[in-house]
Amino acid sequence: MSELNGQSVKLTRPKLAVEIAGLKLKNPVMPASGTFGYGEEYAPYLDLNQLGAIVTKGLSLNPKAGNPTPRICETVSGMLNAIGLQNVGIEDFIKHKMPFLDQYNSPVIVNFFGNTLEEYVEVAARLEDVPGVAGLEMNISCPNVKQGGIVFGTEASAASAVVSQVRKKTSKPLIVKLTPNVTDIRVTAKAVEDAGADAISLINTLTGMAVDVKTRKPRLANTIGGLSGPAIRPIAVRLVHQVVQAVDVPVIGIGGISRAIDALEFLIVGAKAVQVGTANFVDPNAMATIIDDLEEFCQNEGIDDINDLIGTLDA
Amino acid sequence: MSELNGQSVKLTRPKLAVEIAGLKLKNPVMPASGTFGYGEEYAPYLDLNQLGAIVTKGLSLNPKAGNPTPRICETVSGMLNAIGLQNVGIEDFIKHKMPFLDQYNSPVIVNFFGNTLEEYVEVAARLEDVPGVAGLEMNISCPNVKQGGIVFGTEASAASAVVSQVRKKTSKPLIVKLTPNVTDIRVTAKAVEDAGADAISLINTLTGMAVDVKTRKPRLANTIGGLSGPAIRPIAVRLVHQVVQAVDVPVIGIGGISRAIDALEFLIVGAKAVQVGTANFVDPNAMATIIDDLEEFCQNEGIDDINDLIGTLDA
Amino acid sequence: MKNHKTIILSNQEISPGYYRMRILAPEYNKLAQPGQFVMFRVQRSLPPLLRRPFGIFRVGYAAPDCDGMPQKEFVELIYKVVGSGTEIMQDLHQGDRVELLGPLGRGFDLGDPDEEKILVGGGIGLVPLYMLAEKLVANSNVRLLMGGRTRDDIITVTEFERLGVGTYVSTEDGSLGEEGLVTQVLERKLKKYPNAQVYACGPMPMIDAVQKICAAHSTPLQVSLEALMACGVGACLGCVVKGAGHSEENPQYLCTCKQGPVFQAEQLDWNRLENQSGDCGGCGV
Amino acid sequence: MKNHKTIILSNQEISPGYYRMRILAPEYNKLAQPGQFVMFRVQRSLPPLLRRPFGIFRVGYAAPDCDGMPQKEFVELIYKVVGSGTEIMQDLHQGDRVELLGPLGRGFDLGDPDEEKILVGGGIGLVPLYMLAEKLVANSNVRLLMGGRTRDDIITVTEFERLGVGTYVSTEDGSLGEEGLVTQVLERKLKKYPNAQVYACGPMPMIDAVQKICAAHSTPLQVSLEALMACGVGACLGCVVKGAGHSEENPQYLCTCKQGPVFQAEQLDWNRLENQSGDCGGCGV
Ligand SMILES: Cc1cc2nc3c(=O)[nH]c(=O)nc-3n(C[C@H](O)[C@H](O)[C@H](O)COP(=O)(O)OP(=O)(O)OC[C@H]3O[C@@H](n4cnc5c(N)ncnc54)[C@H](O)[C@@H]3O)c2cc1C
Ligand SMILES: Cc1cc2nc3c(=O)[nH]c(=O)nc-3n(C[C@H](O)[C@H](O)[C@H](O)COP(=O)(O)OP(=O)(O)OC[C@H]3O[C@@H](n4cnc5c(N)ncnc54)[C@H](O)[C@@H]3O)c2cc1C
Ligand SMILES: Cc1cc2nc3c(=O)[nH]c(=O)nc-3n(C[C@H](O)[C@H](O)[C@H](O)COP(=O)(O)O)c2cc1C
Ligand SMILES: Cc1cc2nc3c(=O)[nH]c(=O)nc-3n(C[C@H](O)[C@H](O)[C@H](O)COP(=O)(O)O)c2cc1C
Ligand code: FES
Ligand code: FES
Repeated sequence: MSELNGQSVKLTRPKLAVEIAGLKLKNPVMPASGTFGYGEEYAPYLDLNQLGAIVTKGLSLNPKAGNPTPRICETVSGMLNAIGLQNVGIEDFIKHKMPFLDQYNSPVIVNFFGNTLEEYVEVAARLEDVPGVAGLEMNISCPNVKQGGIVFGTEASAASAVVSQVRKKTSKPLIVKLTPNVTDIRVTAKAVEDAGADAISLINTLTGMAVDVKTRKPRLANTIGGLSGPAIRPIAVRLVHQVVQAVDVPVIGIGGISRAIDALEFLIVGAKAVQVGTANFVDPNAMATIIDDLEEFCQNEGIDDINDLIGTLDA
Repeated sequence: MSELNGQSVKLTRPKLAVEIAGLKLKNPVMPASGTFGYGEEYAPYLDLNQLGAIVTKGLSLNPKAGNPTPRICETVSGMLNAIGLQNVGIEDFIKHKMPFLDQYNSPVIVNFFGNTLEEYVEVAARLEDVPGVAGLEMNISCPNVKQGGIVFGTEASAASAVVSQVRKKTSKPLIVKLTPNVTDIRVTAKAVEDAGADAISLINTLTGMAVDVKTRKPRLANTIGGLSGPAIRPIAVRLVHQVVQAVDVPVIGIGGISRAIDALEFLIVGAKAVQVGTANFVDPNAMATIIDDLEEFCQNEGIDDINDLIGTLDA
Repeated sequence: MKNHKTIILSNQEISPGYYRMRILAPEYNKLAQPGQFVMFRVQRSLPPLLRRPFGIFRVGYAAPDCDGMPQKEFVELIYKVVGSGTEIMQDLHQGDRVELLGPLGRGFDLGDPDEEKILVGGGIGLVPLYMLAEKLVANSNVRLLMGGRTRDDIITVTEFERLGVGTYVSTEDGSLGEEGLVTQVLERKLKKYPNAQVYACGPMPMIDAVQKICAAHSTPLQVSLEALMACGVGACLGCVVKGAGHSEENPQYLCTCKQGPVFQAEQLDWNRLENQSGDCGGCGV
Repeated sequence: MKNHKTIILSNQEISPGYYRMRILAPEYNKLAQPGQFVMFRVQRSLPPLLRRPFGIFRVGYAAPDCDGMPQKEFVELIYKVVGSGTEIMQDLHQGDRVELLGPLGRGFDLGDPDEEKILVGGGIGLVPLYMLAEKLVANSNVRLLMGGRTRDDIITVTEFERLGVGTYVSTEDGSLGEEGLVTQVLERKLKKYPNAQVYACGPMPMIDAVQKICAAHSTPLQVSLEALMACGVGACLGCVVKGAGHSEENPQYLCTCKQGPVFQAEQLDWNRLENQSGDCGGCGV
C-alpha cells in the first residue's frame, strides 16, 4: 500500500494462491475431470501453466470403451452426458499422456475410478511412483456406468471401505469426489473424511434424462446420463455449503461454474478451490477469464488474499 | 376418418382425456401446487374450465406465516423459492377459497401437508366431506420448512407411516407427492404405494442455494430453497421414468414443464398427467397453450387418443 | 388485467443508464390506475426466466401510422439498467415482440382535494408518480420532491413541470439542484404545509426516512414498494411484506403485487420491513 | 486453431431455410484446410449453451472498408435452420459479435492427381466440398453429384460450376435436375470412370449407400461425418464413431472432431456406425 493524494492505493496484486491437502495451487481454479481431456486438447487455447492445477479425464486400470452414441445432449442451460468413462487406461496414460502434462508447473491431479474395490486400489498403487503426479482424485460418483462407481458413492459404508483401502496404498494427497445423488451428502462426506480423504470435491453430475418426443427414444443411447452446466449450480452450491459445515478437510466446489461470480459463490460458502467443467466446452478460455476476473474482483473489493474470502458467508 | 382424394383425413379431434385414480380429467394438464395460488389469482387470464384439474397451494391445519423475505431468487433457467408454505389454513380455505373453485367443472385437488403425522391426518379428515374436493395431494417433500415434510419424504418408513394413517381417514383419491432429494426414489415410491397411495406425483423442488457475492449473503433469507423451472427438467424426467417402472399406480410428472414438448417427455416415459409450475409465472397462459399444442401434436402424429402415447418410450 | 402479446413502439435512452420504452397496449388508457405496474417479458428469450415488474409511467395515444387508421394506445415504462433483464431490454427495438401482463396491483388513493400533495421520488422511484400527478393536478396543489445520487438520476422532471407541478430537485453530490437528501426538502415542506398528503416511491432507506418524517408530522403517507416478484398476481407469495398486525403467531403478510405495490403507511410493520429487492442487489444469474 | 472473438460481416438467406454467414476470421486463409470445421458461438446468449459445429464453406479476403485499410480475411459458413441454435443464428446481423473456435479437425486428403474426383453432396453436406473442389480443380477432373429432397435443398451449385466443376443435380421430387437419389447418379459415374476417388458428405443414409456402392466398385472413398459435439477438440469424447478394428474387448473409438470429421472409408466400422446426430433430430431444448 502507498498513499497517493490521501487515498490508499494498492500496489500489490491480490494473492490468489491456496493450499489443499499440501498441494500448493497458484490460484483456486482447475478443470473438472472429463471436461479437459488429458490437458493436451486445450493446450492450443490456454496456457496450462496459468491453472491452479490440471485434472485429468477419469482413468481406470484397463482401457475402457465407454457407452454407445449418442452420448451427449444439450438441455436447458445444461447438458447430459453418458460418455461411460471412456479412457485410455492407466498404463497408456502414464506412457503417453503424463509426459506431456509433466512439462507444466501446475500440479497434475489424476482422476481415477474402478469397477471393483480392488481396481481402485490397484490404480492408486500404480500411480504412487509416477513422476509428476501431484495428487489423486477418486471418482466414487459417476452415474454413467452400470456396475461402476455408483454403489460406492451412494452408500456411506461402501464409500468408507474403498477410500480406506486406497488410503493405505497412496501417500499422495487424496481427493475424494462425491456424487450429489444422495439423500444426505453430509453422511458420505463424513464417511470418506473418516476413511482418510485429504480433501473432498463435489459435485459430480446429477442423474438426468431427456426424450426425443418425435422418435420417442431417449436422447442418449444409455437412456440416463449426467447433468452438468449452469443449470445445476444452485444445487451444487447448496451441497458444497452443507459439506463444508460437516467436515474439516478442505472442499473443492464443482458444478455449473462459467464465470468468476459463479466461482465466488463456492468460495464464499467455504470451498478452497473450484473446478470448471462444461464451461470449457463453451469457451476454451473460460478458466483463464475466471482467474483474471477473480483477481479483479478481489482488487475491487479490497481483498488482499483470496483466503480471506473463503468461507465468509454471512448467513 | 373419411377418405378425401384417396387421402385419409381425420374428422375427429384427438382425445386428450385421462383418468387417474378414478379422477376423470379432460386433459392431462394441471397446475403444480404453490404456483397457481388458490386458482382465483389466475382466473382473469385463463379459463379454469380448460384445465385437466386444479391443484391448490399447500394447506395446513392452521394458517402458516412462511419464511422471511427475500423468498425468491432467479437462477440460470430456474428459480429458488423459500416461501415456507405460507397458507391461509384449511378452515379459511374451505370457507373462502373453495366456493370459488367449486364453480368450475375441473376437478379440484387439494394439496396439503402437516408438521406432524397427526396434522396430516387431521387435515385429510377435515377435507373428507368438503363439497367439490375431488382429490387430495399430500406433500411429503417440501424442503423449505425446517421441521416440516422433509423427514417424511426422505425416509421410506416415515413416508409409509404417514401415508397409511392418512389413507385410513380419506376415501378420496390420494396422490402422494415425492421429493427428488433422495438416493433412490423407487424406494419411497414403493413405500407410499404399499401404504395406500392411489397415485404418485413428482418432483417437488430440488434443494438449492445462491449467494450474493458482493454482500456475501445467501440470496434467500432462509439460506436454502427449492429449485424449480426448466433447469431441473432432465432430473425430473429421469425420476419419473424410474418411478413409473417401480410402481403400478399412476404417476403425475412435474418439473420444468413450459411447453407441450416438455410435457410430452413425461407422458412418453409413462406419466399419466403432468403439472405445470414455474411456467405459470412466466406465462399465465402457459397451460392453455400446452393443452392446445398437445392436441396439435397428437393430430400431426396421428395419435387418436393421448393414452396411446403414454408410456411408449422406445428405450 | 390481461396478458398482451404486443410490440415495442420505441425504446430510447433518456439519461445515462435510464431508458423510456413505449409499448403498444390496447385498453391501458381505460384500465391503468396511477401506481399500478406491469410484468414485462422479453419474448423467446431465456434467461431471464421470470418477468420483470415495472411501474407504469404513462399511458396515451400515439398518432396512427397513416390517415384513417385508429390511434395506437400505448403504455410507457421508464427503467434503469441494473441486471441481466434490463440489459437485454436496452437492446430492444421498435417492432420487437414482447409480452405485458397488467395493469397489476393497487395504485394510489387520490385523497382529499383540499390537501397539499407532496410527491417524493428517489431515482427510478419517480416512475409511478407521473400518472398520479396527472390526476392530482386537476384538484390540488402538487409538489414533486425529486432526489437522486447525481444529476443523471434526475429524470423527466420537466414533464412534471409541464403538468403544473412544482418541482424541487436535490442530489447527493450537488450536481443538480440542492445538495443533500430529498428528505431534507420534505422536512421543510411539511413544516410549511401541515395539511398535506405524501406519496413516496424510491429506495428503501429513503422510504424509511420519509415514513419517520411523516409519522413525526402525523402526515398521511402512501408508499409504493418494490419487492422481488415471480408471478405479479398474488399466486407465488414471493413478494410479501409484513403488515402492521403481523406476529409469528398471527402472521399477516401482504403481497406487494396484489395488496400493493402502494400501501398506506399504517398498513405496514415499519419495524420489520425486511430487506427488499433493492438491497438484494439483483440475482446476477 | 484459435478462439476468435470476432464479428459477422454478413448473413443472408440463400435458399428457403439456408443461410450464408460471412465472419471476420484472421489467419483462416492460411490455416483452413478443405473439410475442416469451426465451433460457432452466439455471444452472450444462452441457450444455446454449447457451441455448434459448422463446416467451412470458403475462406477469402473482402474489400477493405476504405482505401489504404488492410483487406478483411473471412470465413464463410452455410447453414440450414434446424433447431434452437440455428434459429438464433438466422437473426444475427452484420457487426454482431460472435466467437469462432477453429479451424478444427482433419480435412480431406487430396489424393492422386490422375484420378477422377467425384464429390457427392447431400443437402447441407455440400458445404465442406467447396474448398475441396477449389483445391482439386487445379490438377484433376472434378465432378459434383449434388442431391436433395427438393429444389430448395440444392445450394451453391453455380459456384462449383464457376470453378470448372461438372455438376449433376438430382432431387427426390424431381423439382430440379434428375428425379431420384444422388446415389443413382454415382452408380453411373463410377461405371464410366473406374479410376476415381469419391468424397462424400451428407445425411447418414446417403453416406451409407455411397459406401456400399464404392465398396462394390473398390473405389477409394472419403466421408465427412457429423456427430453431436460438445467440445470440438477431442476432450469430451461425446462425438465418437466406431473404428474398423472396434470390439467390446478392444474398443476403438475415433473422435469425429479430432480424428475426423473426414475419414477414409476403411477407417470406420460400417456395420456399426450408430445413429449420428442427423437421426437424433436435435435436442429440442
Ligand atoms: C412494483 C414494482 C415496480 C417497479 N418499477 C420499476 C420502474 O418503473 N423502473 C425500473 O427501472 N425498475 C422498476 N422496478 C424494479 C425492477 O423490477 C428491477 O430493477 C428489475 O426487475 C431488475 O431486473 P434485472 O434483470 O435487470 O436485474 P436482476 O438483478 O438480474 O434481476 C434478477 C431478479 O431480481 C428481480 N429484481 C431485481 N431487482 C428488483 C427490484 N428492485 N424489484 C423487484 N424485483 C427485482 C427480478 O425480477 C429478477 O427476478 C420495479 C419493481 C417493482 C416490484
Ligand atoms: C463437423 C460438422 C460440420 C457441420 N457442418 C454443417 C454445415 O456446414 N452446415 C449446417 O447447416 N450444419 C452443419 N452441421 C450440423 C450442425 O452442427 C447442426 O445442424 C446444428 O448444430 C444444429 O443446431 P441447432 O441448435 O439449430 O439444432 P438443435 O437440434 O437444437 O441442436 C441441439 C444440439 O444438437 C447438436 N446437433 C444437432 N444436430 C447436429 C448435427 N447434425 N451435427 C452435430 N451436432 C448437432 C447441437 O450441437 C446441439 O448440441 C455440421 C455438424 C458437424 C458435426
Ligand atoms: C463430458 C463429461 C465427462 C465427464 N467425465 C468425468 C470423469 O471422467 N470423471 C469424473 O470424476 N467426472 C467427470 N465428469 C463430471 C465433471 O467433472 C463435473 O463434476 C461435472 O460436469 C459438474 O461440473 P460442470 O457443471 O462445471 O460441468 C464429466 C462431465 C462431463 C460433462
Ligand atoms: C413458489 C413456489 C411455491 C411452491 N409451493 C408448493 C406447495 O405449497 N406445495 C407443494 O407440494 N409444492 C410446492 N411447490 C413445488 C411445485 O409444485 C413443483 O413441484 C415444483 O415447482 C417443480 O415444478 P416446476 O419446475 O414446473 O415449477 C412450489 C413451487 C414454487 C416455485
Ligand atoms: S409476485 Fe407472486 S405473489 Fe406477489
Ligand atoms: S466433440 Fe468433444 S471429443 Fe469430439
